[in-house]
Amino acid sequence: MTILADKHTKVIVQGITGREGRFQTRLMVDYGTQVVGGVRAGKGGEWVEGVPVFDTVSLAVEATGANCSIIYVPGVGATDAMYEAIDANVPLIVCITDPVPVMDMMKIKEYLKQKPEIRLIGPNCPGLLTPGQAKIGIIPGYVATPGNVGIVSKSGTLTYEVINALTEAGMGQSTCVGIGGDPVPGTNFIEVLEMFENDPQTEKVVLIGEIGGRAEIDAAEWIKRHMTKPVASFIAGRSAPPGTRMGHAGAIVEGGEGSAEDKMNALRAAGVRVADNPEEIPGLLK
Amino acid sequence: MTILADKHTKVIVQGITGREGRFQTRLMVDYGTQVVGGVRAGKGGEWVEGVPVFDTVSLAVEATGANCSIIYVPGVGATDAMYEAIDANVPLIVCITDPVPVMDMMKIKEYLKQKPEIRLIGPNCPGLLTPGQAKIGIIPGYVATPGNVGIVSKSGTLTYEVINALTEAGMGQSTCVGIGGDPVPGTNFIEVLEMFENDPQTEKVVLIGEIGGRAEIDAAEWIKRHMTKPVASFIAGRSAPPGTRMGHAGAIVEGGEGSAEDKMNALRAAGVRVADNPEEIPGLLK
Amino acid sequence: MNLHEHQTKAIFQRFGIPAPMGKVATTSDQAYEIAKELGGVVVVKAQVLAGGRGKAGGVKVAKSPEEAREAAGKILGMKIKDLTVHNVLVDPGASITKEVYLGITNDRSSGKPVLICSYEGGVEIEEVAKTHPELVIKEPIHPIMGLHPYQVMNVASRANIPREYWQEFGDIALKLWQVFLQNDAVLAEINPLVITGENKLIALDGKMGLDDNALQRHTDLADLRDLTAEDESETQAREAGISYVKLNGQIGCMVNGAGLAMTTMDMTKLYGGDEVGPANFLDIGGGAKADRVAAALRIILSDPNVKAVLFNIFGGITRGDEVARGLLQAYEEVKPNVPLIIRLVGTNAKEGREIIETAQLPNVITASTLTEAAQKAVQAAKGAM
Amino acid sequence: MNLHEHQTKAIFQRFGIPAPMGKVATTSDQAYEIAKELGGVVVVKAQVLAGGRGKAGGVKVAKSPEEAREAAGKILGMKIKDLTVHNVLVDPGASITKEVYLGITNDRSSGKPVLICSYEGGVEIEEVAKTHPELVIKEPIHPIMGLHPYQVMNVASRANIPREYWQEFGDIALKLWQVFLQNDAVLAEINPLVITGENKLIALDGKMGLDDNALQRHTDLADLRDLTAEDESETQAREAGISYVKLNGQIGCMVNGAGLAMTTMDMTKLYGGDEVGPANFLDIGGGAKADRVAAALRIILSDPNVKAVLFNIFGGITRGDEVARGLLQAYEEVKPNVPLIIRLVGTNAKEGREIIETAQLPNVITASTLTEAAQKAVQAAKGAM
Repeated sequence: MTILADKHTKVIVQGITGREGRFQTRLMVDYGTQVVGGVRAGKGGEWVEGVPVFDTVSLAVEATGANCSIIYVPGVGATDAMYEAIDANVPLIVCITDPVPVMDMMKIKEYLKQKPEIRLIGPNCPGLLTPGQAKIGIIPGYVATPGNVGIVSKSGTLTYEVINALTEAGMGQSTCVGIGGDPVPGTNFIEVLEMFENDPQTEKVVLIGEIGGRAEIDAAEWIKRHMTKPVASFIAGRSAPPGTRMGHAGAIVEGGEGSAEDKMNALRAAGVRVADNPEEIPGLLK
Repeated sequence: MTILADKHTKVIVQGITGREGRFQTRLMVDYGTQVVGGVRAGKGGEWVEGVPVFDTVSLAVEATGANCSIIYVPGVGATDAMYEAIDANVPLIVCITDPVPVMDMMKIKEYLKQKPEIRLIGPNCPGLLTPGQAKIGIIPGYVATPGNVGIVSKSGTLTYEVINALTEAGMGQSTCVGIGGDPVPGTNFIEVLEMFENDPQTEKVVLIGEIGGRAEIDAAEWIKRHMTKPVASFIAGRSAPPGTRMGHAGAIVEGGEGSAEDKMNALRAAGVRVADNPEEIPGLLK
Repeated sequence: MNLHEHQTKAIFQRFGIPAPMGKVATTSDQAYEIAKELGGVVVVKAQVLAGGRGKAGGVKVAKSPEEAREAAGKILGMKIKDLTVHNVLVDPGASITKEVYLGITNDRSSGKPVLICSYEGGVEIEEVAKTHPELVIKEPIHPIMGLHPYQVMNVASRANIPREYWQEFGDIALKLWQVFLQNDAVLAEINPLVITGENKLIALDGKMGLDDNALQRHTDLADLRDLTAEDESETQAREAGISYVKLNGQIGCMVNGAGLAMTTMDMTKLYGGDEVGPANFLDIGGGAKADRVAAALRIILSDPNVKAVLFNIFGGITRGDEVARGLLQAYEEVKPNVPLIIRLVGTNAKEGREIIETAQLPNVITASTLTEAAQKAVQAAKGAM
Repeated sequence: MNLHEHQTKAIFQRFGIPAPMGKVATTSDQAYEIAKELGGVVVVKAQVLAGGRGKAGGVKVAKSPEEAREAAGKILGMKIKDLTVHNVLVDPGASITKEVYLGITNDRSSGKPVLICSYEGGVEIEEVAKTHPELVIKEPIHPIMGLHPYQVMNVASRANIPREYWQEFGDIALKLWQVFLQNDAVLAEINPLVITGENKLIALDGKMGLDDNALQRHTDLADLRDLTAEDESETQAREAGISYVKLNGQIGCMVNGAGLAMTTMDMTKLYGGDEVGPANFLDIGGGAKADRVAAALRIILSDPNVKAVLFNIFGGITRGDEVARGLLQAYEEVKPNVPLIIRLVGTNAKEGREIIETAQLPNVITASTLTEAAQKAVQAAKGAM
């Protein structure tokens, strides 16, 4: 068993006819993900990478029985795409798009409170990878291998590094979840940690954080109270100056809050093994 | 037992310092209603008709333990007053104000879906009267007398007529509920009928409707399926021409829908005794 | 409150909906000048707040300024459903490939606005809804979240709008939602939304109804009310704060409360049968101050059909004796020459009736029940006929 | 993206918030002219995107045009927190009875905007929050429903604003919410909101931060960006679509992905200690096309402090051999004169490394782990110092 997605997950791709959507669809299909349809209003009836395109999410869901949607719609259209998937009651929605305005995300999060059965991951995230079963997003499939380490991360390429290091150390992964580096993400660390805690396949967990906000500190508090499985962590941005945004919309130390040190200290106090260097992670999990 | 309100109901008056609010507060207090406070931002600390005024609903609720709010705030301010009462989790809110824009009401109704524990009555309604116990609104108290007839109505003065006729015929009332004549009322016929059906004190029910919309037809369908107590009804507006609004925002026959005849027929088909003349109502309940 | 086609289309334009629009003429010479200025074929359209304008001959195509003058001459002054045409809109002609219906209104049952679209437009949407309900696409709009762009594509898809127009159609539908929302409309309708010979979408005709309850926050819109399109007495009533609708019967009604006012009308009809009925709906509002009663009485009596006036006042807040004194004062001011049937109920009703009876006014009859009052009014009206 | 005081106050005025505002001067003569035009006492204020302006001497009161000229002469060209002052705002003077803080920002934890008010304004709100948290009133705003008028009265009550100002205060707070909402701000702050000697409320100073993620729908606001307030290299990077932040260290970093870019910085600092550290944050984005790599390389090398450049590219989508060829091409174009440490990971990383090693470029060092790469970069930078 894995969390969120496996080989039975039926995926539709919103924005499948765009450059990015088309390219990523091929990679997902190649990995073996069950991509059952795509959506682009006005292009219904076309085919992309062997996948049928529908005009609307409801039509796609109706025709394919999809239970997951991944969004590559660029620009402000991503917000509408999320509402379309939410209103069509797609239970798992992954939004890769960056940038999404924070006000849009605050509204969507508020709206989702009425639909607790729907899980939104992202935006501005690399998506999910359940090694050997499903790649729903842009995490490169070949670096991963099935196993018992669950990964949850705010970062993209830094996660690939850690997956790579684990694979090279002979430690496979259960599911890798990129929650994205936005200030108001669809899913937070704690929600994924809880899934890992309850997932029989996952035996160890890696949490990859960065400067900005207090999500890692909240996660540390949760880990202290509820987590029985060992957790290792790396926090990026120790050398970043305060008051300056580092790439991700959420990666900023503001008003004395969100520094890497505070986060590392909180995690250590919760019994998490914190790495100085992401390459140390496999060693900390042994 | 009665529905919605009784002598233990603690009421605050929003808009207590206005002309109407002040006047109606006196009448409610005189009737014996437990008016425990009033609200008007900026006038906290004053007293009106022996009732202490607070700056906000939360302060008033905190200080008095009120479980009901009645709104006399005039104009568009009524919408904000409703949100204030809703957000302060006042379980029973009665809005007397007319007019309230229909878009505001649609938003409020949607918002209230997240707070099923809150009941909003009105706007544009005469409020509630539980004879001998509580007058929460503008229904003249002296025409009523305690008894076993429950009344639910879209109209104000027409309701007073019926109460008067019942009282003169020696038939007392359990609770009289004016739901108002707006197209999107906070509470509809069915919700009140259900309360009457479940209220041991109420043995007979009067439904007073009028042209416009299909609330009476929906009510007829509900009565047919669920109501065990006898219901008598009067529908106003048989002589109104189609396409013209008759005073109430909702009182209009449009697109062939909402005529008095259709409503009367639907009610008759549901076993309701329908009066040609409101003065017949007491006779129909005997 | 309903808006004229030209008012609606001016709002459409302000919100970016393509709505070709000429100018309004009140004389046939003006129509000639506008047609000349526009050049080419024009359409002369009666501006009247009633449906069925086309069938009534209120819309004419003119190929020259002279023809436009002639058409305007025929249309101006015409009566359409009892309403006199005071203005015509002289619009540039458009080539029409297809007529689509697009509108937004409120659905009372669900408490939500609803977007309605039919690829079979140009006719009354209610007709299509009856004969071919499957051709009428309805999309509910979340009152708080508003209309999402994806929903509009859903509608385009379900309504079978050709794909090449989806973008333009979606854009117009989203703008129509803004028109609806920002003006507190209860109806915003494009009928027909036309696909032109040049493959463009344009709003050829438009209709808007505004929420009277929201006019308090749209004073600019309230000013758009066309006083020539309603009975003068209705204008006077509104200015006096009285809710009044003129009808065709013989018994003037003065009542407090909308529900009771309708009921009073119904009673005169019930007992008057085919011969006699209500002359108006009138809700005088809370209380019954003398000046307001006098104004209402004047308005009722300005209708020459009125043969009797029925007062039906439930003295709830106001006491019956006060109401009675108000009535007497109004009587003195207006000096009506038709019978007045007065029924007072509620607080101090008995005292009120005594005051009126004591005054011994000519033509004043009191009654204690609604039935009695209605029957006496019917009798009086018949007697005066 | 942050706005200057004068830009913020111009927006405030557009939304109806009373914000007395003079004009912007870039020379002391201009300041003289503006002061003359305004008459009376003026305040000359450095327009710089940094806090602590007052303490640094960037705000001066001038009682005459001559004094304004003198003040502007002192402030213009001044450095405040590393930023040169290019503009001053010459504002009319105001009498101040009381300074209040009023701001809206986003609370990341709750995912909601929050209205913050303190009757003790005029100083840094973070300071008040630390020393007297009970004086800082916070009111969460429902992201969908927005700020309700009643909430503002709640805040006025809790913040102990004198009652006579509630109406005005509420009006300004609701308008500030519109400023925040309609501009997709992440911060909209009035500090101080002043009660004047004439018992009026005015926004004496204002600050706005905009959501960079939302600038796509506010092109007018994007144009307000003050390029003189940022490093030229940052402007170039943004135009090339590269995320770049200049820092003070010696090792230029070129990385794909924000998280990995921060980590690479951290590693140079970890192994460089107090002597050597990162010269920049740079996320080159997905893939690594030759022209983008070349642009990034030029930007990094434009910093004279840079003694070595560390490439750290995780070839996820892009294959390592392609990245390597892109790097070689960029190397040819830019011809860097400092050591380049290159680490390629991911797809075809080995092939990529071989391509680079085969090219035998002077000053190019390859590494296979992040640790190795960082250590080699630190060594190279120290060697060049």
